[in-house]
Amino acid sequence: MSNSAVALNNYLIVGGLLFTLGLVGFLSRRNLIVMFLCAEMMLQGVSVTLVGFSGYHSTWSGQIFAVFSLAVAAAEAAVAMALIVVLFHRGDSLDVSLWQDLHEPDQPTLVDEQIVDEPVPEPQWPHLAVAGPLPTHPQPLTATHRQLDSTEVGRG
Amino acid sequence: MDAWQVWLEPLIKIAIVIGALQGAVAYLILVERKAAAYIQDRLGPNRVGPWGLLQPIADGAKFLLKEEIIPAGADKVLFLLAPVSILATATVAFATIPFGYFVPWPGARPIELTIAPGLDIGLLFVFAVGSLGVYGVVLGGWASNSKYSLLGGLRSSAQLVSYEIPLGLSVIGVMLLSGSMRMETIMTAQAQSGWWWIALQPLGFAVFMVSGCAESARLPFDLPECEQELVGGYHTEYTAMKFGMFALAEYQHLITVAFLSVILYFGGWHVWGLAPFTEGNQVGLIGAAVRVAVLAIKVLLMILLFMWIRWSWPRFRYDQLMTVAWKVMIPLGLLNLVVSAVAQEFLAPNDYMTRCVLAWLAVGGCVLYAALFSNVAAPEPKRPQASPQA
Amino acid sequence: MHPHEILMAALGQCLAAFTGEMHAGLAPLFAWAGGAGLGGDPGLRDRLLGVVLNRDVFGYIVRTFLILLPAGLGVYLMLPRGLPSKQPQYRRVGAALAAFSLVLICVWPVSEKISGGAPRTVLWLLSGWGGSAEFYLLGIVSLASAVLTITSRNPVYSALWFSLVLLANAGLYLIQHAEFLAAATAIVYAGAILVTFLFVLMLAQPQGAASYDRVSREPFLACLTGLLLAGVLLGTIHYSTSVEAIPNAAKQSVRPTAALARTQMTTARETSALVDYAQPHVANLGKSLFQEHFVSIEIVGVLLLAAVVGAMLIAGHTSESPR
Amino acid sequence: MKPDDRNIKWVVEPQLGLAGRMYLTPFIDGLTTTARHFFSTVAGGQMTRQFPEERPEFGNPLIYRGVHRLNKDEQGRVKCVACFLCATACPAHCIDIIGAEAPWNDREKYPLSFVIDELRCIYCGMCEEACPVDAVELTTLFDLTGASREEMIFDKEKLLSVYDQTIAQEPMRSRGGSGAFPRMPAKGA
Repeated sequence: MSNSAVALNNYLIVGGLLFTLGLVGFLSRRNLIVMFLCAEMMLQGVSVTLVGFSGYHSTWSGQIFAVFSLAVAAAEAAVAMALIVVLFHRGDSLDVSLWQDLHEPDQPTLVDEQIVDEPVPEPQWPHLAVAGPLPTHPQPLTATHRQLDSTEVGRG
Repeated sequence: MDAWQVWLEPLIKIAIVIGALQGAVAYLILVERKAAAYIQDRLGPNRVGPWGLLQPIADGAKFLLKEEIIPAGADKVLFLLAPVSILATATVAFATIPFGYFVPWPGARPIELTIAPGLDIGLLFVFAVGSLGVYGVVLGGWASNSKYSLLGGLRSSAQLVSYEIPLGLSVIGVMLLSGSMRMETIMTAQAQSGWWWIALQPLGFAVFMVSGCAESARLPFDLPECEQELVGGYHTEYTAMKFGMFALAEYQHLITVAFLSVILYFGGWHVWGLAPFTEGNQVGLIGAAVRVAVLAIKVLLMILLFMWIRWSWPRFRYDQLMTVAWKVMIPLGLLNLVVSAVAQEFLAPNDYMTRCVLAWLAVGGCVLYAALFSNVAAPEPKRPQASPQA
Repeated sequence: MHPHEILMAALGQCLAAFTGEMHAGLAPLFAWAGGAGLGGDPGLRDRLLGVVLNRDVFGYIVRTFLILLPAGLGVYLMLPRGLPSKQPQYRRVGAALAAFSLVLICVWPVSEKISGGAPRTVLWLLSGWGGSAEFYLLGIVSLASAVLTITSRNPVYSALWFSLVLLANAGLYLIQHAEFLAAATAIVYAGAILVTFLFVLMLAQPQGAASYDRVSREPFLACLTGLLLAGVLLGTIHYSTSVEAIPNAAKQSVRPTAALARTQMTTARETSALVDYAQPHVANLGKSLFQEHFVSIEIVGVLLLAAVVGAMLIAGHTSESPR
Repeated sequence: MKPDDRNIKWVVEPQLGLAGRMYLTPFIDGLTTTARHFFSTVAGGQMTRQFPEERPEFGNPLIYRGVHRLNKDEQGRVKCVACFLCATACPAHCIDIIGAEAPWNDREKYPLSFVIDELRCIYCGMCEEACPVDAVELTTLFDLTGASREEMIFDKEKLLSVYDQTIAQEPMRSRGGSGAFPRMPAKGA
């Protein structure tokens, strides 16, 4: 096995694994944008393979193919983005299973599993800074207007 | 090559470039503050050291010593990653900025004053790295868990992505003229022809300057962080050195744009009359020093121009910003590209005079067209129904 | 046959292949164990052993399956499955399994017959570590961030990990002297497409993870599909690029080096297009692009125009659409 | 708002010329303006006031609202009669008064403690307006600094010392001059 063949082998392996991972993600994830990213990852796997072949054959063809696939990916991204924006506006959600009534009539419907709600942590509201400590009174008094104020204004 | 040449030499270059860059940024901030002060009839920083010369050190110490705050609800990882990423991309862009190479003594191996010499896509590399700088802005805006930051990040990502297109279009003319994307080759081409490309690419230069201003978010285009609307934009929530990193990156972007405009349009290290020192590929120590000095002076002048612009002009409104990008700058860039390509195809390679005339004719045509048909800047003034004084 | 039995059989085959390659002495034992799952059919067992020991394409695929099995399991464990709260131990175990699989891919030794005596691995640039360190680094970064892309619960993190995939791939392109492609990937993909998607993501989901990001559709079946695909792909790649597996007649068609390719195997037209790394790269790429693929360029231009117009048409109606 | 109101001055937007519509003349105008200022400043022309060295001049110190002071009467006693009008008028609730039986004959009460939180104060001058005896006044001291919040809470002694500091430059703004509160008939008298 020669150097270039091994290099090709390596690129094919990485490309194939990227393609596979993209496939797994596309099949399993439900977020439209993540699904799109996974599709792009499959394209990346193909690009890696093409570049590997380009280096192996010492020609430009592989790279040029990859450039074209890049351009196609850009076009795809533009259309996919537009579609995702429209779908988001219609459903107020990026969940792809909202649109499963587009499937063929004999296909089973995906029933959502019971998702356990994650406990949402209490929001931490900022504390207002204290404007200044109360002055020390020369003698204790029963009730001054300041004490009344402090209940009203929430000072201290 | 020896091991030290492989590893040590780039490390030394990297250290020199980063050190020089940080120092330059620190003192450019002082220069900008002084310039702004003079423009506004003030004196500027003058308390720390003579003429305020130690002010950058004091500022740096302040950046380091201030309290680090991570806002509640912020995504900590991304919040910390954002300034690092923006500073890293801003710094990496300098890897291909060339300072020429020289022979330290006769017979020695020439030393290239570039971190990554011989990258064939030099210019494209700068753009690629620059386009990654958007991540810092977007992440900083999103991770801060603040509306102002989010709005700033969104604005800025739209702005940076939009202005990348005219920026890329504007330099294609230069690439065509020089026949390369390597910055060394571009400078050599200008030195050999005796023309600076500003004369042949006035339209491209105009588009480049505007887009460069927008890419580095300088004042006519500093929508991402405009204080009046967004407090501080994407770095509203950042404090201490994290904010300092954003500031550093901003200035490094400015320096990058200045370097690029000098290299692409103002002949790089070429000056008429200094040719004996800088001629040829391999120069001695003096030649290298002259080259670096000329380049540095030109870049400094360019940065001063940017500062002058910053304190002279008001900010664009957001729709004006987008209008300028998509309806003005991209068509102008395309026109420049077409004119350059046609000239390159049909003219003799050394017929620079005709190219120059063509290019300026194109500018004149644009001015004429804009003067006759432009209504971008002149909306119908809104008046109340009843006439004021009848 | 019951799916359970198929699984047992497959596991047995994997074990058999695993051991058959490395420890031929133990192979019958495991093959028998595998065969036992099928009811102790000696004929089947022999056929399995034959498959394993003959190292035909099926044997390669089976061995590849074995290498990839932890990865598949790991990805399954790492995928969001609607577990009650953050359960990092699943993700950690999954990540460990996937990493183990990655390590296996990197260091799993090829038998000496195939490699020609030198200690070599499945994924190994034969020039040695000096030339391959960058590849290893970038490839591992690429694959690991790909796994994290598809398993992150927060889509923003998914997008960021995908940007890392892109950058690592750009590095891989650089190793193969595809400089323009590397820069174009960084500019177009990472700089524009991904940022735009981050933009939409941040507008649509400013809170980060939503409920549908915490569950997957059929993660097990998806991982099984991926495992099958990857196993077949990698096994075939491995088989077809190993010299031993290629018959003598076909061996001639393998072009060992670029130099040999230049002298022997190329037509005149290909020779003109061969890559000479001493020449300016981008200029030649452009020449090739605009001379030999000119029509394709035009078509891509039209495609991009159509995409832009279509995108504007589609997205332009959002304000009027009923919500 | 009526469009034909005499007091409204309608500004007609200047019509931009050809170059103006292309932002050219505004940009060049801006650049020349800033350049002119730059060079005139470098040449030592008009400059902003160099604050710590040069103090600002107040056009009318009587209407400037800076740090408070507590005025004294001719006998050097605090003028305040602890009527709480200023504390009531204060929109920022920054005045804290503790009144006590006056040891003097000309009034019933005097402030045992009179505290103004200068950080909380918004310097609106309502206390000055409200004071019936012109005891509390706002001076022209504007550069108030301190190292702690406690330092910025002015008590009676501090407010009186502000009076001592500023009385030379700023005479009392009181209309009558003596400023004595008209004596109430004594209890039981």
